[in-house]
Amino acid sequence: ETATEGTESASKAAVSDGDSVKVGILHSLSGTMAISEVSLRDAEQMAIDEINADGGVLGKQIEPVIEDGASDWPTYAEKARKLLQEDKVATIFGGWTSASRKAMLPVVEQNKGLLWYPVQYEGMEASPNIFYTGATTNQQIVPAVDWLLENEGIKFFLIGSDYVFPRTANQIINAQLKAKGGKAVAEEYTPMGHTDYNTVISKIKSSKPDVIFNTLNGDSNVAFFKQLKDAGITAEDIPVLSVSVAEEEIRGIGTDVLEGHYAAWNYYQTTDTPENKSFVDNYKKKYGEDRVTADPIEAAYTAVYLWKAAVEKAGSFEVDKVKAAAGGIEFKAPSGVVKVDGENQHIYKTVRIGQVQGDGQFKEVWNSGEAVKPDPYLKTYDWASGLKK
Amino acid sequence: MIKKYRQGAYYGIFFLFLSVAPFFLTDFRAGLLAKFLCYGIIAVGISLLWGYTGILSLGHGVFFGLGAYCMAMYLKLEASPSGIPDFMEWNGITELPFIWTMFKNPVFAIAAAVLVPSLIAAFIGYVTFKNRIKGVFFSIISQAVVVVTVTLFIGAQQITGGTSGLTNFFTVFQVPLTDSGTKTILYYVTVFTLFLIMALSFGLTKTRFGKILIAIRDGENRLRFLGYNPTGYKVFIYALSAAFAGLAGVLFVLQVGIISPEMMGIIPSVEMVLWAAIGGRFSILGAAAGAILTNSAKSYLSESYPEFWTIFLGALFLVVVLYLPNGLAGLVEKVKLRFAKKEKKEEVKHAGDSLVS
Amino acid sequence: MSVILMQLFNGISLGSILLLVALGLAITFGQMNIINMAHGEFIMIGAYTTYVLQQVFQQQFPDAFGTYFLLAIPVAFLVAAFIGLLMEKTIVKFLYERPSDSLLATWGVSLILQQTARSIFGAPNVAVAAPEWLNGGLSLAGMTFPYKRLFILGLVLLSVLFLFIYLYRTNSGRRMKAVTMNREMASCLGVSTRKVDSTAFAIGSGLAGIAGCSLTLLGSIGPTLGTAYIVDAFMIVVLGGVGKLKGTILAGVMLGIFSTFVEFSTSATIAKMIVFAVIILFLQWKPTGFAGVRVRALD
Amino acid sequence: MQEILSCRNVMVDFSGFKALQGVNLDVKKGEILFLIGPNGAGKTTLLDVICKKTKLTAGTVLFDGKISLEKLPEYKIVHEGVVRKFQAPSIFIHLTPFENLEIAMKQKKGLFSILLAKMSRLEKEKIDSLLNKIGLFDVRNETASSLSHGQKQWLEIGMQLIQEPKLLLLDEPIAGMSGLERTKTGELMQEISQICTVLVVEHDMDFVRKYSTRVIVMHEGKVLSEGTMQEIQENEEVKNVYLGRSG
Amino acid sequence: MLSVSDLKAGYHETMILQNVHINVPEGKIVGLLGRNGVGKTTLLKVIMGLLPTKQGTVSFKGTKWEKERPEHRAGMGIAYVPQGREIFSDLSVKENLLLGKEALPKSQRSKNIPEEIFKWFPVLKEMIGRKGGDLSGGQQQQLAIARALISNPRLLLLDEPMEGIQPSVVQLIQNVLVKISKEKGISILLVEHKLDVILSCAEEFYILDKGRMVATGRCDEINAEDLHSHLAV
Ligand SMILES: Nc1ncnc2c1ncn2[C@@H]1O[C@H](COP(=O)(O)OP(=O)(O)OP(=O)(O)O)[C@@H](O)[C@H]1O
Ligand SMILES: Nc1ncnc2c1ncn2[C@@H]1O[C@H](COP(=O)(O)OP(=O)(O)OP(=O)(O)O)[C@@H](O)[C@H]1O
Ligand SMILES: NC(N)=O
Ligand SMILES: [Mg+2]
Ligand SMILES: [Mg+2]
Repeated sequence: ETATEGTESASKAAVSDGDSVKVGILHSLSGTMAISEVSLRDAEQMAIDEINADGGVLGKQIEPVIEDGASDWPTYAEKARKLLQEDKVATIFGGWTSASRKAMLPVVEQNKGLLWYPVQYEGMEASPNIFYTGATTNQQIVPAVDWLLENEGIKFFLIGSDYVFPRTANQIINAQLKAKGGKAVAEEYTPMGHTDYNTVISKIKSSKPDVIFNTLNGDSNVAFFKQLKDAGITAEDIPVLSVSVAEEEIRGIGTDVLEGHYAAWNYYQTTDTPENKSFVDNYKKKYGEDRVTADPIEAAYTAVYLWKAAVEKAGSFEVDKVKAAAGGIEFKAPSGVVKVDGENQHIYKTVRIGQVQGDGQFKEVWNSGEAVKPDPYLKTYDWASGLKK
Repeated sequence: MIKKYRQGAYYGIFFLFLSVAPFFLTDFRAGLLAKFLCYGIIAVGISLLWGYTGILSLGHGVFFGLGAYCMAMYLKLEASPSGIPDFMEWNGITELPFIWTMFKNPVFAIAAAVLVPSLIAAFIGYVTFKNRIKGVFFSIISQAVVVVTVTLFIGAQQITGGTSGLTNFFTVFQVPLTDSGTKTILYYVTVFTLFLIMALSFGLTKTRFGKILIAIRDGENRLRFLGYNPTGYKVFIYALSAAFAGLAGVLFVLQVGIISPEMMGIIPSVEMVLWAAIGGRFSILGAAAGAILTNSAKSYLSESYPEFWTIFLGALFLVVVLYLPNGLAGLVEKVKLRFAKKEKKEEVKHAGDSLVS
Repeated sequence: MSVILMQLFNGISLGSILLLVALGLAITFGQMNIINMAHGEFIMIGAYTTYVLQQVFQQQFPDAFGTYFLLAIPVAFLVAAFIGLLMEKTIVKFLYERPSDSLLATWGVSLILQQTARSIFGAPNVAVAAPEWLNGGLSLAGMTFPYKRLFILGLVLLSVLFLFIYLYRTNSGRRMKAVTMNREMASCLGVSTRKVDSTAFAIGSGLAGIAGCSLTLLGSIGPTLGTAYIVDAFMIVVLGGVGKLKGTILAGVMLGIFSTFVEFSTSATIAKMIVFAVIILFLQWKPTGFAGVRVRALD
Repeated sequence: MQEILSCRNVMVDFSGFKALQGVNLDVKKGEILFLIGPNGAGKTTLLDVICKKTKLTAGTVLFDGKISLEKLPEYKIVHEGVVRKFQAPSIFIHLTPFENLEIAMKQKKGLFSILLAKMSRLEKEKIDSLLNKIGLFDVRNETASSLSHGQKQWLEIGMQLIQEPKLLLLDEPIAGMSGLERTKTGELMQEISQICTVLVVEHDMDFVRKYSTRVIVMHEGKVLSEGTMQEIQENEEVKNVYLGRSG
Repeated sequence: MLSVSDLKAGYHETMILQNVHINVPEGKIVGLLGRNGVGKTTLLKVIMGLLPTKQGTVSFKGTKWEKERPEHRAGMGIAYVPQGREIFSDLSVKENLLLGKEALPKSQRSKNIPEEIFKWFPVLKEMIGRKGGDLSGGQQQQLAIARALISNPRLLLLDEPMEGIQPSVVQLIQNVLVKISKEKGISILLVEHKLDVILSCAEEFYILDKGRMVATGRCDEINAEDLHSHLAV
């Protein structure tokens, strides 16, 4: 054996034998991230089952190899390597946190593998071996800030978990606010898993913002919103716009607590498309009436179909060919029509701002009308030129 | 005498196995084994510190992490053609911070990887042990150190890479890291390092110094009244085990290609103690083997049962700790005794025989 | 001024929560020397018990929904205590003479319990709605004191009182301390060590259950709920001086107030670092915690 | 005779309880001085103060006319040659008797000296002969945890002797020893008093009578009286508080 | 009261006691002599239930004991003063004494300490609030004896109870032992190295050597040869 790790690119060896093709599914099934990621595994499994029932891909049944990232980044790297080198999967669907993606990135690049990453993130990245099916910043954060400036006020309180996504997001927001006459009255970070927001709330009270821009992740949202409500701050007083709170999280936080607050996503369970109706129905049928769909779930589901479409267009499971074929592919996703941008391997998505209703669902209060072209480096925004490429 | 040979034989078998293992394993599995060997190095240090000296550190992840970060900084710089690591650029940093500049030199990086953990351990150890902080109080301090360090590394993401840590390296000394030749060399370097560390540790336990360690465990105050100042001894062994962990971090990063604050957190720190416990904390070889076996089991279980592996792993910990108080090494001892007993039958001790007469 | 008062209240409130979480450990760890890493999972059990009870009330007795939470407290206690009892009888009882092994074995238990919860209740968080009467807060001089926090404060006071009486005023408490100090001798005096052990461990676990029940008012309910609290809880018991209830109380409240004020003037991340660094320094000054005492014995 | 140890006005206060209330006492070089007194008189506390296990509240402990022991850490006091046997046997139960003696042995006890230490033949002979003397030669390689109470006492005495002390502090050395062993201990004490001074706390009056050169009686944290055993026995006050009427 | 026959016991694989027999009649004080390490403590531990028997029987008040746990035996009326005192060091003197009542039926576990105890051990009254671990050696030993007496035992196992106690109190304790065995019919098994103590309060004696009972008889008939060959005095 010579040259780089697994030069015998995974894709080549992976495919042709037998009448099935292996794909990897790599999410945290244990540890703190499992609360979010298990549903992504479910969504991907559902898409695979549907495709298999429909005859598979290129006549082959998809055989998922499931691995647990265990909420630990080096484990993601290890499992990704295992999927590519040992199982020789044709592609991997996986990850949630940006850290997990950053850990898998060198592994997929060095092994010439493929990764589909389904969660909104901070941008500033475009690996040739990754397809990003969640929103990048100009498909979520940037329009959300614009909308808030227009509708809610100019004084922003920025609260986020202390890691790369919120910090980068807030850099962007700061630049954008500066350019557009808004102002961040405070920028607060709390460690992952933080549970006591009383002090942050005291700070909110004393800085009197018009709106709170929330990039908290996971568990912390529950504590934050419950305690915000107890402190007597309602959505009428100071609305919160969140970018990581979806239907799944609402279930864990409690509708009464969230009612009236906003979120920015590309998809809601209530999104009105025919594809979504059957998607929600199927999901509930498969996993239980009490389950809900949400943006990352939809993005994970969509990822599998986009991969299928690219493979079929390429007529091959080989990574290079799939990548080459992917550009321009369109898919009628539950969130509307999405299109793969061949250049940066992100997808065109419609931006939607929703408000939490009494039934725990979102009501769309604004949308971008058409699918927005992904711009992970914010090259097309003047005010963003000061930010690092 | 026979006992001595037997120990030698165990070590021989162990290293023979490690030397030939790559020939029977896929690249991926050999890579995993290499990683477990790094863990073995940590476990040896824990055996010295905990098993022999009775100091339970719940914070060795920090030392491992520091070693790993030192090495990773060098690798990251080698992988940054612009001279500034990518994550710094995202954070708007335009000039390489001073502490990073020193890590352009690989010798410095490796030296730092061993020295930084041991100096920090020596410092923490000195103030803590001097103030006679013992037992759980020390363990809690070591845990607090973990929290402080991890929070610091996450908070200072402009220079540490934050939660994501450091990853995406390409070469070491200009040689591609992913070359299978490089991998093979690194594997044998790790085996050799483990060998040196185990030989050193085993040797130490056999000296008078080793007996002092046990005496500290049994009752360090008594030792004071024999004219010893236990502080120096405890600091030394704590720093030594930290150095081992740091060295393990170097080899880890070279082979695994990522280090993140998670890896120095509470969970990995407790797991490190578990490795030693499962192998047998009172045995150097046991601890090293424990690290390898525990992690093999973890990999195997998580691959076979991605949903439920934590249940099985938890059950495994439980069973080993409950039924094998001295770990696998203790089990080997027991089996040996069983055999010996068959020959000797029940011993009747003539109590009082040996007394003054 | 009112900001300072408010922060003081927040500090005491945080302290009371930390204390509640640590109370069970004050028994299982402080008194029995079992380093129970699964303590967090008993908190989780308490939280899920509350959740289940909520579901039952919502479906069966929607009219009485306002009272479910009051019922949840004793039920959470009992369920957690029962599981604690099982754990004592099957696992912990082998570990009394080896405290550091108890850490490792209960670590295994914690892994098992987390995954079991995930299998039963699903991976995503579930929500517990507070009863109507706990919503809102007491307005005083322009400040709002949330009822939930006041309620928890009261609950903590009650638990502390109960524990205090149990430990220092009852035969049972004395037996427990005797067994921990010298198992063999206690049994030679006629103390049934097995019974004492199980009772004590069950009480410790039950208190964790109560903590879990209260935490549903403030935060998330998921399989990993307990992990967020476990380190703090140990920190408090140790900081107070292992086995000293008064110290534990003091440590909990001080830690709450201190970190609240530091966080207010810095950030949560920096506060966390400073608080833990101060703990390290504090122990240098008082190597056996707030209420720790020097013993006459040599080692 | 010259004083090897002088306590001047030594006081110890345990958060309110005055265990020692101004003890003045001299130990002369080469004597076997017995310290007796009722339970709780403060004998053990005084030994604790001398070897720094307990910090004194006031006063001074002068060793060899020049060294103030209260200012030294415990281990340095040992280096000066003041060695203490505790009331309850305190040996290292996971080491063998041989190893216990090996680390107790008079030697440089700093980290680096110990790291480099190698067992010399001389040292081994020294340990072996002491093992013979204390009757533990046959069990020298068993872990000390399996020794009986009496055996542990002997081992600890051995650990004190092998340090070649100048001043040996013994707290109830014959507690738990049977008749023969008591005699052996007494003889051993006399033997070593040739080369070192011995300060013994003991309640066994026969033993005191037989081996003391001088006796000091403590009561309620103070020195009550001193003299030969003969004198002490006649002292009314001592009879009252300590010996009892019939004994 | 207590009778042990053909007993074999020890630690793990090592057998310390061989064919040991001993009889403690009701209301009598029996002395057990033997050099260091011959197994006296081991025997008491077996009787108390702290060590298992390998062979032979231990019976108390006519019932044979198998695997009863120590607390059960204590409840049947045995009290034990172990070698090394085993005081609960973090508990107060009073709490230590109250623990002595654990062997009594619930109704008799009142919170007061009988005056008798303080009459015998006045020092304990002074120290009543102090932590057990802070007491001096001799005070602890007195506490251990008091703790055993407080449970009104039928059989008292004493392992070198006079160690570290001042002569006047030793006198007193001897008198107390004799008195309670006479008046209350308590049986006492007394392990003691000091021959004069045995001679002045015990009626019968046993000598243990190398794990075997080598001599027994009435104390007033104790013979010098036995003493010499087994105790070397
Ligand atoms: N840490 C402490 N706190 C409170 N009181 C103490 C402490 N240590 C000792 N004492 C008390 O000080 C007094 C002296 O104790 P010490 O042990 O010196 O007596 P002693 O003369 O050695 O008695 P004995 O002959 O019984 O061994 C006793 O009354 C004891 O209760
Ligand atoms: N825990 C133990 N494990 C193994 N052997 C032990 C243990 N305890 C005691 N022994 C051995 O058992 C023998 C008898 O010990 P035991 O304590 O019964 O003696 P004893 O007659 O009470 O002596 P002493 O008068 O010194 O107290 C001794 O040889 C001792 O080495
Ligand atoms: N990409 C995120 N949300 O971490
Ligand atoms: Mg004393
Ligand atoms: Mg004995």
